[in-house]
Amino acid sequence: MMRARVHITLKHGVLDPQGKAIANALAGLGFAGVDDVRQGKYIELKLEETDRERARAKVDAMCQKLLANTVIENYRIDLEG
Amino acid sequence: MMRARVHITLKHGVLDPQGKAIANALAGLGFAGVDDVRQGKYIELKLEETDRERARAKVDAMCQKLLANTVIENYRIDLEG
Amino acid sequence: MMAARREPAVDQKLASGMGLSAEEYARILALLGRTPNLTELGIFSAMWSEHCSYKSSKKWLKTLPTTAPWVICGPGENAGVIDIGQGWAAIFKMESHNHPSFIEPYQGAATGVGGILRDVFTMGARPIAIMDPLRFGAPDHPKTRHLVAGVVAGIGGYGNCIGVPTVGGECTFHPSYNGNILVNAMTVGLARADRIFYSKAAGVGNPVIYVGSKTGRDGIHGATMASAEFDERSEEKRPTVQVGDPFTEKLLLEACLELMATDAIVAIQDMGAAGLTSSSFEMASKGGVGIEIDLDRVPTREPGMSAYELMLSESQERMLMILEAGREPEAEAIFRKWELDFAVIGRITDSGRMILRKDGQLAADLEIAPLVASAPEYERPWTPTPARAPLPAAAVPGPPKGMLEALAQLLDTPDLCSKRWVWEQYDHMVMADTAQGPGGDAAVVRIHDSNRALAITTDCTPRYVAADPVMGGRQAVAESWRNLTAVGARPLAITDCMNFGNPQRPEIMGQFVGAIQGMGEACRALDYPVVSGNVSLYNETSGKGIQPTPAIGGVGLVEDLRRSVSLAGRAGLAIYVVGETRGHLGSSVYLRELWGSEDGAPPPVDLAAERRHGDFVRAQILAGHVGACHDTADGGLLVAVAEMAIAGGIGAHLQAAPAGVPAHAFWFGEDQARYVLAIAPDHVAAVTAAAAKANVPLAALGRFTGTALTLPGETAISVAELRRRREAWLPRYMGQA
Amino acid sequence: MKAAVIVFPASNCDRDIQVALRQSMGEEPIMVWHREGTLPKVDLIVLPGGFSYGDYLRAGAMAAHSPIMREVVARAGRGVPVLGVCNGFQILAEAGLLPGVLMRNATLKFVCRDVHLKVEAANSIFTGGYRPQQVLRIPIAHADGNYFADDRTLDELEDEGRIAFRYCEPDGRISSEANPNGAQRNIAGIFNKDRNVLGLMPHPERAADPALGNTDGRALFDHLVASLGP
Ligand SMILES: Nc1ncnc2c1ncn2[C@@H]1O[C@H](COP(=O)(O)OP(=O)(O)O)[C@@H](O)[C@H]1O
Ligand SMILES: [Mg+2]
Repeated sequence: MMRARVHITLKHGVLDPQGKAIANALAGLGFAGVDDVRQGKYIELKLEETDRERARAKVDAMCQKLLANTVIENYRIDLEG
Repeated sequence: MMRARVHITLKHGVLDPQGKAIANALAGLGFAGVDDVRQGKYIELKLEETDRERARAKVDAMCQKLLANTVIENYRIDLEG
Repeated sequence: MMAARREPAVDQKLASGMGLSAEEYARILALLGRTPNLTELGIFSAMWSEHCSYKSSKKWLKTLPTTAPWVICGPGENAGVIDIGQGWAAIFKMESHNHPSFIEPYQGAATGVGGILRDVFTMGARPIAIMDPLRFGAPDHPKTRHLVAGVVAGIGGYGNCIGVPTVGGECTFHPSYNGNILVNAMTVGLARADRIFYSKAAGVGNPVIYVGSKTGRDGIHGATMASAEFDERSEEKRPTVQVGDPFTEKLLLEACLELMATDAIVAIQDMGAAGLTSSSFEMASKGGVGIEIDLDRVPTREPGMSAYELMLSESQERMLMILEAGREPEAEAIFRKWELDFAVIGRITDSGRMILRKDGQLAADLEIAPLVASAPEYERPWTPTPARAPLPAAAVPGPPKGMLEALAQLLDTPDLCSKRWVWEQYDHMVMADTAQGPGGDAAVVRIHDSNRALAITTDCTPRYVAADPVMGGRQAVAESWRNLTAVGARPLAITDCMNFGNPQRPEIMGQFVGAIQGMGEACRALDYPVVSGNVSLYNETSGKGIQPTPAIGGVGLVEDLRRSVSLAGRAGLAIYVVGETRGHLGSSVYLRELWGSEDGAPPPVDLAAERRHGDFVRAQILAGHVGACHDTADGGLLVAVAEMAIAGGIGAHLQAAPAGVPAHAFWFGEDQARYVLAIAPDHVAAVTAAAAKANVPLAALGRFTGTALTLPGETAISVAELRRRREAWLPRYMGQA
Repeated sequence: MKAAVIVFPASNCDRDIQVALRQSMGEEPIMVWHREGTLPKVDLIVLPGGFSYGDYLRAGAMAAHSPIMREVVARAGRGVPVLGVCNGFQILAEAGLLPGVLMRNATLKFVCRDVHLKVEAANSIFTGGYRPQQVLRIPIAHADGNYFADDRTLDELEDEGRIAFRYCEPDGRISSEANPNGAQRNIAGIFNKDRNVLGLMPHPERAADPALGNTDGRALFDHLVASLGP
């Protein structure tokens, strides 16, 4: 068993409406000096796999095929276990 | 300037429709042996703050007030810089 | 800080990378008497692009009828405007977002909706309805499912959030769209007829105002602008996909309407394709004035944007306005209240020139009128589409297991199945004026606070257009007119979205020319002018074009909502068909779905008959003689009756097909100019007499009764079963059943 | 009676609620911009549907912190009736006026259609116009209507009769097929402890006009007006 953690973030330069709205809301709540808010996704999953290389290849394929929208998003995979 | 990374995840025991849908979709795509998929949020922001303690307290307050709904979500804060 | 930027040298190679031909580049050099700088070249390439200049299509578009006593503003503005009485105007337009939606279905479709909404509210209208004609590739193509899911979610994601109901559209499948789906979107809005806003700039000294979202590097293309050379810091290849922000658009909509209630605005135009370039040039050119812009004042999302990038960015949710000088503070207060950017970026001059400054330096200096006037206009060679032989009904076999089983089978196919899976993802009721939402012939949306309504429909039968562009063009217009008529509306005008392949191929250009000809004929015969539209060419991959698809968006007026009807059959009503049924099976759905053939000439469209039959049907509806009405289209009579039965939850007893027409041709033939009427017994005599007097063919088919569809000599099929079959295909295909 | 409708930046059912209230009240409700710090003296506060802040982050999360919400919370505490429809329900939950949260629909898709609702508690100022166990047909239109609370809270809601509406079959049966969004125990609407706050996902204001063919929502507004006086 291996645990994979995937971070999916918008590519540089892509508009992030959610991040923008959060930044405004934080300012409205009186949090000053907050900048550059970006919202992404964080996905955790367990894999029946013991080989690190194979596990990474598998999760990479999942990202390419489903988890990330590679036209506008980047992803990062961390493995553990 | 400090960079904060916030992970917001559903509490244990809260059903995660997004995670479940991803698990089903992965199975449908032929990825076998995937288990326990959970989807959370990942928020990055910059803070005009040099003191680590103060920065953490500030981001913690943001999470409590806005970023997370503590009825169903946990959060984790990582600071850098 | 800012990375040093080397702008590439301007030459013909660079121009061709931006889509300008050698001849066009030479024309630019001649016009300027010098070599343009990069920003200027970018402006030319945008303004002279197919998208902005209509260089391949203009000659033919000009032949369409665009006037009628009720037309307030025809093509040439952001949207068309018609007078609908009582001081109100309807403003509408349709547009394509085909290519972006293929690359990124969710965002492509969402920003398509955002763009067409802006075209309508920039003229002062509150949008009241969205329609979305969609064409996807073959269901078994590996990309199709993903595209359907993303496009539908994207349209809903934008329309639902902004709170404009999506009340109808189309969704069909054909392999010709495998590599080029069509995502068209139409918006209809309402404004007071004396409060329409135009894009003609005026008033030397008046300020040029930028409002909405900040500008980023969204959608900046041009092959040679490759990031490596142009922006050395960025490792990633910049996505050309734009992300929509419906929340900001909602704010922009409300802020614009609030400002429009004053008289501070001289001219306004959304920033759509080619952003600041096309909006500023179009506004200046319409007003015959000059504009000076200080690009350093444009609100930006990213540091270090160049003049080129600022002028060509396609960031969403932005508008350009000319205000009366001195009105800036009150306008600014409104936009600040809605938490939007507001910047005075320039002013109107009498120089006739576009002067752009950046970092204190001159970034472009172009004379506006010649740039617009000498935009290329091509008369592309074209060859007419060869006529197909008609296919006699006798040459098409009957269904192996009877009519009713064939019906059930047809209802369970991609094109004829219920599209509920799509429209349940759209808020089609928000604004609480939707009298008839998706699922009927035309949507009926009440004019708020009145008992009048607009009827709205979008239509096109691409297989007919492919088989015979002239007939297909006629049919698309006629079908939309019929759909409006079927709810009791008076059809008033259309918008269109001309989706075709590569116009540089004579056979594709021939399709375009033929379709325009047919559309024009139908518009003239039906008093149904074109008031706005859009052209989308080059819809093809590896030399294979899509089925030519001139999508038509029709708008009509329901004078009294209580007189409007739906297609839902009711117990006890007699079923009649208006129009002649010869049993035309060429290019029919029956032929394709049961026998796998797309052969044969499409059904002829007799425009005089269309007019006569439609006017008759409308008069009968308005007289209160009609309980339900449905036009017949794909799948023919039996499908139409079944749809009425399913909608009303009522069975129908049908009589045998008349002698002289093979039964399957009678029930599944796609002859045009027909409607199915459900008539209460005590109105039958009046309707029959009126039909005879108007020289309109009218024939009895049976009666709505019981719980099943019956035909003499066949096993009855329950309406519940028909509904189950009709609802099955899409959820099953999308993996939800 | 006086009513206030709170308008958030991307409320989009504010006019719909306004029309329904006007129809039942015979006069205009007061439309209050969310940035206002004060609220006029009113007998009823309504939070309409929409996408208050684009529903970014979580539906209703940002709106719950709008300046006006402090005042809404205070008034609710003093017993003023507060009605939240759809996004309004989400905001009430995020603001802590109602327990639980509204998560993404189990199908992950936005859904707009008529559903059937069972009136589980007709003993409130909002639902008193209905018979107990009456079945209504009312439209829904949301992407985040999947009601979640922990079991203890759910039991408490049941025990205290604070479940106002449940999704049901046309004949009133509570089934998972009738549940359009995965809400726990088919919950479509709940009260606060004092029963002066109601949040519900379905849109009664879209079912209040005979010209649109459905008036099952009308009694909710009529009864509020009857109870809160002329
Ligand atoms: N096929 C067409 N039929 C009629 N009018 C058209 C057609 N295509 C474009 N137009 C008109 O040409 C003008 C420019 O269209 P377009 O560039 O698509 O508008 P926008 O700049 O608002 O996106 C509009 O007024 C539009 O209505
Ligand atoms: Mg426009």
